[in-house]
Amino acid sequence: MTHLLDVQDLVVKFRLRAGDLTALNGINFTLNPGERMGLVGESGAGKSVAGFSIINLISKPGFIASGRVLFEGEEISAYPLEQLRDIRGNRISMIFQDPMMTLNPVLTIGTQMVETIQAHNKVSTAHAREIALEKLQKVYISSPGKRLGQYPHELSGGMRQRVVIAISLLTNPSLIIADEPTTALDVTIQAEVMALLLELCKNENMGLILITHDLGVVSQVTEKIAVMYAGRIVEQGLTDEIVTNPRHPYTRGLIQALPQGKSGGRRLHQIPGMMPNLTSIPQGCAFHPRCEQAMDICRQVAPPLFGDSATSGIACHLYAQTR
Amino acid sequence: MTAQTDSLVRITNVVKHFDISGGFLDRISFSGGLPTLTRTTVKALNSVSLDIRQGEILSVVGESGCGKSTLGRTVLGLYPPTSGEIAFRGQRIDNLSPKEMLPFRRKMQMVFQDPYASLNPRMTVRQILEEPTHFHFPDLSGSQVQDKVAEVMCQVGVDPAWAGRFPHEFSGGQRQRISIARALMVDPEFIVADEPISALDVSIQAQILNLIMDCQERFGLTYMFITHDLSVVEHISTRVAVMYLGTLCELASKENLYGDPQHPYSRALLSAIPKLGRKGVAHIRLKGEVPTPIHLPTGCVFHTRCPHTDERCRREIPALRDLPNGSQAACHALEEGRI
Amino acid sequence: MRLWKQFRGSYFLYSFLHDPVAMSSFVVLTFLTLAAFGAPLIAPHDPYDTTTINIMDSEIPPVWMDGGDKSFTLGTDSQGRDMLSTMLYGMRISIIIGVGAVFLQALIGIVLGLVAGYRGGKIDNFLMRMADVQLSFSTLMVAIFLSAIFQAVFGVAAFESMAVPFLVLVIGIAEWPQYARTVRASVLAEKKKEYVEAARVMGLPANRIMWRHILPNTMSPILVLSTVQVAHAIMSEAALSFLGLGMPITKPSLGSLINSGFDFIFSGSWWITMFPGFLLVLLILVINLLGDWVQDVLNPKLYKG
Amino acid sequence: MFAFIVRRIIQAIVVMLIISFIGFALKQNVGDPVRELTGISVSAAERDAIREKLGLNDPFLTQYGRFLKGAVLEGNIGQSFFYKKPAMEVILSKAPATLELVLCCSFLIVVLSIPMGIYSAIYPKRLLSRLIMGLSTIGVSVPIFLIAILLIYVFAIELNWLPSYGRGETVNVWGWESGLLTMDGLKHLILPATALTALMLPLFVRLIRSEMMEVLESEYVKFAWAKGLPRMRIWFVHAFKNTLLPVITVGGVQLGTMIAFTILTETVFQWGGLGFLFLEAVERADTSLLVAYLIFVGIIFVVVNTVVDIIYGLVNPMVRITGRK
Repeated sequence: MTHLLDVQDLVVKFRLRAGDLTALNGINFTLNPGERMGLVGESGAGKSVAGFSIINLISKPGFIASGRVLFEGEEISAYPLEQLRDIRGNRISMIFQDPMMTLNPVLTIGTQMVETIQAHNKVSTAHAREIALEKLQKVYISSPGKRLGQYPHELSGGMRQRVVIAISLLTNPSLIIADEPTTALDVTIQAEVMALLLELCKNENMGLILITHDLGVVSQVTEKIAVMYAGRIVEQGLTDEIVTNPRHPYTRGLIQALPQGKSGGRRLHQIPGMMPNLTSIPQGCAFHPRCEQAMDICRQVAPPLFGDSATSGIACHLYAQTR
Repeated sequence: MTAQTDSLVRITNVVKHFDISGGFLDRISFSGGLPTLTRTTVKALNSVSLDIRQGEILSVVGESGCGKSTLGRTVLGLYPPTSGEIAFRGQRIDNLSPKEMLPFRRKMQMVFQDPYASLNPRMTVRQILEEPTHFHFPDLSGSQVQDKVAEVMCQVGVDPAWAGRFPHEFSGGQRQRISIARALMVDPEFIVADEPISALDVSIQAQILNLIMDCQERFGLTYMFITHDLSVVEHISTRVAVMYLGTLCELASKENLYGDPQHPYSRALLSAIPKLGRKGVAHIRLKGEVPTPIHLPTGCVFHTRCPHTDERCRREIPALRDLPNGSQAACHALEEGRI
Repeated sequence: MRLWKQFRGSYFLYSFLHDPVAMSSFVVLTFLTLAAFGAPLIAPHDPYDTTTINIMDSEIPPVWMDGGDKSFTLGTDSQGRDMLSTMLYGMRISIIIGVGAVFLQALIGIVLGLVAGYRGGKIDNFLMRMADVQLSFSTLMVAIFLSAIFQAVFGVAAFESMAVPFLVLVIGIAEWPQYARTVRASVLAEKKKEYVEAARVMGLPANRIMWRHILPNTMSPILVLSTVQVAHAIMSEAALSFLGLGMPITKPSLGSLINSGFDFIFSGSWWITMFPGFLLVLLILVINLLGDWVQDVLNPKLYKG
Repeated sequence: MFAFIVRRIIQAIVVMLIISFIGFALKQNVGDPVRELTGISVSAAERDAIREKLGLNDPFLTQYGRFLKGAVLEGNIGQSFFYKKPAMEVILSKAPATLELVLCCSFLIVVLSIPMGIYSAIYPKRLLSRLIMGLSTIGVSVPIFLIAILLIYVFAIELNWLPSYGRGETVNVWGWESGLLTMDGLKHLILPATALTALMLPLFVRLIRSEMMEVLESEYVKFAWAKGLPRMRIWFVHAFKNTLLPVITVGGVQLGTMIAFTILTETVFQWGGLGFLFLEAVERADTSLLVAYLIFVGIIFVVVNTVVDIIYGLVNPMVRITGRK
């Protein structure tokens, strides 16, 4: 079976005056059709860069230095812009973080939806509006007919994010990449948007890559997780396994640092220090200065992903033997 | 634990409205073809009453725009309340002149959300920390102040050797420590912490939360902890106040709120917390959108979204009432036993 | 010492040393400034000393042309003054007026902008409305009007004898809104930041917050604006002098030199206009290039619209 | 939107009041209205009589009220001392020359700056963009009178292709002296228009470029790429429409600068327009004419700025719907 998405040894660099900066240092993962995956990490871990590099939309001066992205068997990382256009917004849709900034303030919702359909399909404007209307209903927007003529600033944040989701559905893509889709929203709206996304992915059998720093959200929505740290994937596997039994010291620290219901009043477990800057990534395992179990080898050799199966793996020398 | 029931800060019927109508010309509008002058006011706080007890961590939670930050700033006198009273240890402070207020400034401090904006980028850490001390303790000698700076920096976990550096040389977590140090420099009794960890990464959040709790233990501080993060609230608070659209919905001990939330809004809010390991999203769906604080709904502010609304809710503003389980909530349906 | 060390390690210096345009502009500007202020020492003639000027020497072309004279490298103007010396002295006047006017603008603009931004309300409305009206007339128009009024009120003779302070005043008054708006905009932005609230929670007095906390943080946009404004003020002075509303021909700035030469361009004496013109453009260009670089480095959001 | 327009118009009226007040104060303090009427050869006693008759001894505000009434009802701002005609009449007879110059330049600027600005924003690293930016940096640094002199030197004196001064042949169309309809008039227009355009163009090119580059970095443009839209649509619909908003505002303000620069252009080219008239009035201390010029230019600015604000409101849905900026 071909994977929906197969990312192989992807390296992304940023070209700066002082030299190239490695933002993504060889990541690998696969996604099957209809599968939902979470890309988790703290800010600066490279999770957003990973998401955007899939459709080759990294902000300048970033570029894909090496590695391949295969989408439904096609090597889309090698596509020129015109061919990519057929992928972007058509077969792979994206949802951005801040719905206040994502929609163009001077164009109506209708225009922004119709243009997306017409960029990929030869349909009349009237027909395109019908499709837009249908998708707006799918994301439970009240009086969708009226919304088509409105401008983004007339809608609330939650509503805008639902419009963005509706836009991402317009061309029936087989993969949605959602970059922190609920971070800018309030808790109750967050839950609504997340529930909507989950429902749509299940109903339409769409793949989902959910990029977020919130382990709680990921654990509710996804089937598998990749945890990122300083431009690498440090642990990946099934969501249930990682949440209940995290093995990489970083993942473990991250989960224990979360305030949980029953921990009330006690000190939280804390990981000392902070994530290194991309300009000064330590030698060996990037996490070793903060790791309580660091060994000599950690300071010299960057651990590869030790995996016990095709879908799970841990980049930590502690697990070198379990192979 | 009798000390716990002493009220340190008492907020009584505080109302805060902001006039955003602008200049004379901006107020002109046309209704039915006739020019009229209209005022636009944001009703940020609508008669909020609250006691903060000595030694507790009172969390104020709610979604953006619910007035929680305004409440914190009004308590500290950054905004004068439109009406209502604020008292510190029984003495009214909302009507004091800046000069009369000075002794209270020392007792009440604040920690801010954005560690990048809360430290003056043109001052070194030493200057940032010395300024309040010089200002409030003019009698201290230069070396005494320096000793104090070093001491407080140690307490918050920043190396005093770095005092000569500028804020931009520190990471977000360290800046938040410095921000806390600045508040501690004047030996306060009460600290308003406005979303102090929401701009930080998860692993750093835990460090700062621990520091906040350590400080409480060590200095016997009282906190008003403003946040939207409900898991953090459950972790650190003694009592929790839930706000919606400038109104206090429910005031309860942490155990009561998380174990047995009463107000329909609290229930919806708590059901929406993403929990580790809970599959799927099973939250109470609220209908509609949050109304703007410019055009408040009549009666109970929550009635446009509440599943238990009836005629009385649309008409009459509910008061905060004691409930059988010891919590307080402002809800007609609860009072009438409809839910 | 510490400041120096900090400067040496700073991004500011780094980017300067890695930008050939900025460096060469800086070198040229330094050279021009030194030449202008060292004019009494290095200029071959003294254009203000009427006894050394011979009207018979007028309109001598530069030395490499037919009829050139070795003692007047760049030729002479219509009154027989040495072009090179007159230009150096003229540039000195241009720079003095330019910098002086910017100081005045900055002083008025920063104070008013700071007060308007921090206090808000009616003062703010009034000041900004005034600035708007003045700006919609364009600063040059206001300057022209002001000098015309000054000349009418004080008489041409008095104006000419006091031309330098008058021009500083005219250009200073004409352009204060630029500063006021920039400062106000950045004060409004800074005021919202939490360090200002922190200072208020500490109970610090408003004046101290305004001057000690907010003002230092508006320095980047002020610095960027100032470089642009010096170029602008020099250009305004030249324009006024060109119109005969600025420096008199007896004590010419670059602008009045160009003006005096313009009448002779039809008779072929192009150098009286072109040399000071070239010098003026060079001076403004290097300041503008430095301004562009400063803006790139500091990258503040200047007030728009 | 209606309220927005009404607000802008009230604001415009207030601004005009301020300008007229300044103009009147000037007239009172700088000029001598008696001289304007009679010339110098009148005895002191007769002057006093005239002063009394004209109400010049009334309180300042009463006089201002009378001035305002005359100005609004009859367009009467005073008598030009030199031309012995109502000042407004003199101004209006010279206005077409200046307005034609300004309109031609505005047209050229719009037509040239938009493609140049967009191009250099989209391809900032290409040679042509660098050339455009380099030239515009130099352009900002050259004073307009130098451009004008250079043009005259090259095209009129050395090459002798184009006339160096005056408006040439004009045609009277319903009271409007137009130089646009004759070959000779157009020839005369080329150099002044080029000089003025060369001055303003770099400002607009730089402005459009920097605004456009900022918009191209925005999230919504990134989202447009992620939607797979054709690049022409992203550049010209998504990005340019947002670039337009600040450019419109600045454009309105820059019109004032352009009119100020006509004073310099007209002086160099002896273009018989308002700017030329204004300088003459300064030399002759013709106060009424100066005040008339101030008020006329004031009216132009206020009208243009109000129209620009309203256009801004129409383009920007935020204003159109909420009526607030």
